[in-house]
Amino acid sequence: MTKEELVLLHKTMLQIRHFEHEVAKAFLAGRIPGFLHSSVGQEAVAVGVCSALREDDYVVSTHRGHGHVLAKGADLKAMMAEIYGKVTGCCKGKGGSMHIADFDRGIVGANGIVGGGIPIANGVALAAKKRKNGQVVACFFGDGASNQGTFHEALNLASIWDLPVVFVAENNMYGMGTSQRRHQKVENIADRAAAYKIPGAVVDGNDVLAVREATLAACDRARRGEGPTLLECKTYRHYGHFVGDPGLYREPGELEAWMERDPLILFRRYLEKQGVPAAALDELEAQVIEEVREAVDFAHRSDEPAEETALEDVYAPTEAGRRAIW
Amino acid sequence: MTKEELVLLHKTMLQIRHFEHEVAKAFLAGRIPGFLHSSVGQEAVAVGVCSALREDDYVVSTHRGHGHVLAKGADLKAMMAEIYGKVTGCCKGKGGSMHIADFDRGIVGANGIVGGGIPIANGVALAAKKRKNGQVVACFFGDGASNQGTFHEALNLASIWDLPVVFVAENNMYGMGTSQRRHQKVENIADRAAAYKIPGAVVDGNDVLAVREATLAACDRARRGEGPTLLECKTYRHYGHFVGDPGLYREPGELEAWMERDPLILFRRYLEKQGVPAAALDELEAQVIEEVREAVDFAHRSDEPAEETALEDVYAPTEAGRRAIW
Amino acid sequence: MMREITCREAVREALREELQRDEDVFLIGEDIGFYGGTNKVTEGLWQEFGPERIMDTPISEAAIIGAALGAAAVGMRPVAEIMFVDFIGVCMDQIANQAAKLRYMTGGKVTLPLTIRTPGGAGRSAAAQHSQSLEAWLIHTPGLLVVMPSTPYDTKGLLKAAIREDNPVVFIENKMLYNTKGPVPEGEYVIPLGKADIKREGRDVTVVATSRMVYFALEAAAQLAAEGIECEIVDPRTLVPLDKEAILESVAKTGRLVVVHEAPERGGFGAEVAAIVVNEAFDYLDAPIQRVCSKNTPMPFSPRLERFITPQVEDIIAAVRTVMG
Amino acid sequence: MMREITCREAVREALREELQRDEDVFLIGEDIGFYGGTNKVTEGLWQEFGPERIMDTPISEAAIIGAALGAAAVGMRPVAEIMFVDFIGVCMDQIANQAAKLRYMTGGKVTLPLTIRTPGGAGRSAAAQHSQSLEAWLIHTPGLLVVMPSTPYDTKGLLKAAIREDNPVVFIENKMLYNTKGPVPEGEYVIPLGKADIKREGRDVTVVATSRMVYFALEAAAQLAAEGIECEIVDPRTLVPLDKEAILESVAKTGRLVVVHEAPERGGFGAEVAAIVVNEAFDYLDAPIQRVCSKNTPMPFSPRLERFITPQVEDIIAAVRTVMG
Ligand SMILES: Cc1ncc(C[n+]2csc(CCOP(=O)(O)OP(=O)(O)O)c2C)c(N)n1
Ligand SMILES: Cc1ncc(C[n+]2csc(CCOP(=O)(O)OP(=O)(O)O)c2C)c(N)n1
Ligand SMILES: [Mg+2]
Ligand SMILES: [Mg+2]
Repeated sequence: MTKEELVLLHKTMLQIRHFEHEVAKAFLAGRIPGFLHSSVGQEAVAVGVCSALREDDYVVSTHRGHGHVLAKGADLKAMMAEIYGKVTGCCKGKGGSMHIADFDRGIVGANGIVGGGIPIANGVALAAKKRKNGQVVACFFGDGASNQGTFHEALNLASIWDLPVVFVAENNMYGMGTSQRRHQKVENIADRAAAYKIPGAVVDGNDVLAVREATLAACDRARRGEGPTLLECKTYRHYGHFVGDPGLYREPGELEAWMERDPLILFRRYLEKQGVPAAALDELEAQVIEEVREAVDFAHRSDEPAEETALEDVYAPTEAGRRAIW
Repeated sequence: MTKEELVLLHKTMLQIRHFEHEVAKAFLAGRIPGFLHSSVGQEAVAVGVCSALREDDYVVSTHRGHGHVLAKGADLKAMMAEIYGKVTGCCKGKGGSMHIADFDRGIVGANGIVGGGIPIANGVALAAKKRKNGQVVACFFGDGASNQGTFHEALNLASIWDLPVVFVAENNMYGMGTSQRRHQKVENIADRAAAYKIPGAVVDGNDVLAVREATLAACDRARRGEGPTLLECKTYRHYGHFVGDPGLYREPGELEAWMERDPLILFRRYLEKQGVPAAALDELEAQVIEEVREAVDFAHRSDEPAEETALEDVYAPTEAGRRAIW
Repeated sequence: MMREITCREAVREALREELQRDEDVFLIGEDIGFYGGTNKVTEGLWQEFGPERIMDTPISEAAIIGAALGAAAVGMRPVAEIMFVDFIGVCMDQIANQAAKLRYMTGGKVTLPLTIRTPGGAGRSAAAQHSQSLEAWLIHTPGLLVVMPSTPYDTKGLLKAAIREDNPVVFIENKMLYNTKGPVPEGEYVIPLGKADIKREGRDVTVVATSRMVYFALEAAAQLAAEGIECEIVDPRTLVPLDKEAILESVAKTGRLVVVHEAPERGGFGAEVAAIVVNEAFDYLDAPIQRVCSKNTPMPFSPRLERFITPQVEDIIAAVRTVMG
Repeated sequence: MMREITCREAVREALREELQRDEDVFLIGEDIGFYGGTNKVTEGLWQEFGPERIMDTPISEAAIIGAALGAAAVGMRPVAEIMFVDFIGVCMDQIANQAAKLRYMTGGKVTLPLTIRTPGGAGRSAAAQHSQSLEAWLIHTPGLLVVMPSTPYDTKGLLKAAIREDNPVVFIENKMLYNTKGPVPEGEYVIPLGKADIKREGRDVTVVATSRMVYFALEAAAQLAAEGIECEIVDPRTLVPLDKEAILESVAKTGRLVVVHEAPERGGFGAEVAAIVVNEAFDYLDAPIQRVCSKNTPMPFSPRLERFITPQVEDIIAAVRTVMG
């Protein structure tokens, strides 16, 4: 990778970080409705995976999906506006934080149902396989989701059909307040790959380059028609389960230890070692902050959707669809 | 085991075999409503497993469950009458072939939903664990069922709670017309035990003693509070998926090869080697045939349930239950 | 004279024609390939179109619906088979929270040309887990279209429309009708979703009946005609969208309504029809609306009990007599 | 004066009392233990009763229901929590094909003293997959009892009854009511399942309202009273069994009916009420029955859209005015 490419990874991680912080702030200030799952601390997974994808590849995301979709190229403003519930949002204010989607950028959608997206990823991959266009689907899900029935059914199907999916288990050590240790006995989610006779790999999810490398390998395999990979990225969320959760279930010292392995700190250190000047990185960050502020501003100033729009988009506007709303 | 005990195993297998044959005959003659999944060829699994259980242990069965419940001690007559849809049936004619249950004998129930019983087995085992009474649950399911989400969720839960369940994967090589090779890549279902960090074992499902030994070991473990085991029994069904299915999807020669390994032939040979006289075994078989005929007769002569009984047993007869039928 | 084919053949013809017509159409389900489907509906299609168009799956319904809907989301036109409607319980999230809502949640960014075919109904002593009629769950799930045809003609034309439709459609066949014959023209035709069909005209009582109950209602009407009572049989054919106009027009004429379906009465589709009519045609109603439905129990195995629980011709006749006063 | 507690506290008190009273009672669900539940309903119970009575599970709803029903089948009295009613989609088979039917399929051999608690409803901009009201699926599933309380008093008394009940009960709380206060006596009491409560008496219009809509209806009634229109608010409290008599009696008095619920109108519980009333109280009805429900869409995220989709006090007022003519 060139230095510019490396810096771009950092920039995307910064975007996610600041996006999430601004969103959390706005939420706590009562400007964002609903509830929020922050991905702060997990940026290296999103960016490592998505940087390994082609533009026409797809991601399937989760309730904790801001990072995934930003890394896949979602428009900052449209996304922020969506989270604010505004008409300018990428889903016209109908989806919100848990349902961001942008098909033009290969973002199939976040999901409010734990494990709900995994079977859908297969379908997108199946279409790619049928069309022989070399597209790959990166399917994110959490450690908690790896105990849902859909995980099992979908990995088995992808396995027997050799579907081009990279199953990214984003293991942030907790499903809500339940630590991985308490919700499954396997040490690694990737150990479950054996149940489908597909490759499983564990990477340091706070090391963006390691995630990227592993994803590239899995994508290569998928594009060669050799089928899916289960890639586990070990990471940690700095916020609680949702913004506002005090995270009382954490072990003492645990958060602090992970903060020291903050993916942004690690990667900045790496970049500096590679000779990227600290000042350039500071400027980059300032630029990102400004960009995110503009998105907040855009969202803030945008209008709420008009009431009647609530009746649109239930059905595609076919003759039957138009009559089905009755 | 004493010779008597060994002969008893054989007797139970013969009961199942002749029960299934009579049931199939009656079905093809139009005397049994609905449809039927025959367990002929799989008797050693049912008998091997159930002979390892205590009387107060439980079995959770499947759509192909006649063998399991007979081996657990279901009454031949009440069961036959149930399959005939008669009021004297163990479920008063409301359940039929796919829904045999007899709680007094630890038979929690067959199930028409593939994989539907697996989570329920956990619940029965959970109660046993809470009551510390040493009871074990043997939970049967097919190779096809091992791709259902419930399999995954239930094995994971049993694993983390160390529930006293023996998960018996009855691998008869097909889920309906789909061979195991086409529905999963793993060679052994038992390979999936690793996904839950529980022991997995593969046994020859046509060898009743091997099944019994493996089950005893799994039960011991369960009773010691060490949790579940995934026990795969490789076997084969002689009939098609249901009675009437010509089984066109079988490989040429496949059925014939398995017929040579018919569990009843194998075990009879073993018994004779152990010095059980052929004549005694012939007599035993004649006796079983007579017993089954009596059951058929009983079922045949029994009455259909009265219409009004259709409204009973929807709810337990509490005040609310009585009013809920409206 | 027009040729007669069965509902099974009607489904198969519709599938074959749409598979030929559009490369994006494919079938996905359990043993629908070489095996031909448990109800033999897809027999021969695997041989004709090959395993890439007729896709056998493991017994994993959530994975089936997910795969179909994911493919639909990027422009394929899958037809998923759920072997029996009873099994939607294991994939209800994929149907109701994913397929039905994905377009809405994304503000219209996704179009889901997805068809889910599945047989329902009692009559074969298949007991509680293989005999249900679950259309009420589906009509209560905004985002889905729901079709429930009765005749081979309707089956073929509506299934072709469903496959060409850009919205998720649940297409509920009836297992007892697979062998039922009826006239179906040789040539291609499509029946638009959302148009009821008057299966018999009559001035005295409107009978709204779905799926197999259309035949029962026709039989009842024939018997009642002998007494001089003329029933008008309205077959909605699609429950969502519902051809309310056709129902209301008929009630405006007859002033009396009987609704017949095989699902249990409580919370069934018949309640919706009654609620619409009492709201929109109140002044036309001359008598209480009667529902003829299955009793509020699971389906028993015994044929005698099954018959007792489910609506019979004589029940329809009795209900019509009641509304005639 | 009687003390006031919230619905959240009412649920917790009912759980605590039943846990104390009966050793066979235990709770099972996701993060209901140390965490106290996502809605903090079970807070403190883990500390009080320990992890064997308050059981945290993985995120595996089918396994949760299966474990609860299996334990119930052998005599335990589990109370399972499904974090939001929207998630019944992933365990609908265990609820509707297993729990609801097991007793029937076995000819009465099994008794299932199982309670499933789950919150429903909109109002928090939780969007399409966290805001539903799915009671219609459940009332259409014979074998289940369905409870939907509104006040803290009803919540506590009915939940205790549900836990003691020998049939599977789905107990649907409303997330917007968790902080709603109301008088609840200190002492022990149980409210039998299947008895409606008249939340306000009135002679002009019967308003049947469920869950949170009871409060909206009361507010509407207060405003309408100023115009001289007296609404009688009937809160069924349990949908199965339904206290039909209470509803019919009220309609016999008022001659007018408005049904209010938060689920989408199409195929909702309101249709069932309308169908019952038009059948059994036809001669008493002086006006078309009106339903005030959510529109037939998934729930949108935007607060303005959510408010527009769901029934509001002014919608109830308008409906009452309509039936008053
Ligand atoms: C089927 C289902 N069950 C429960 C929930 C509630 N819920 C939302 S996120 C979450 C935790 C998910 O944990 P994990 O998969 O590890 O993802 P993470 O939140 O850690 O990113 C839970 C229990 C849900 N949304 N869907
Ligand atoms: C959820 C569900 N899907 C599909 C079916 C239809 N079905 C009944 S048995 C069966 C095959 C089951 O295969 P397996 O688990 O291997 O058991 P076997 O029949 O071989 O004993 C199928 C597909 C069902 N009953 N339930
Ligand atoms: Mg997690
Ligand atoms: Mg099998």
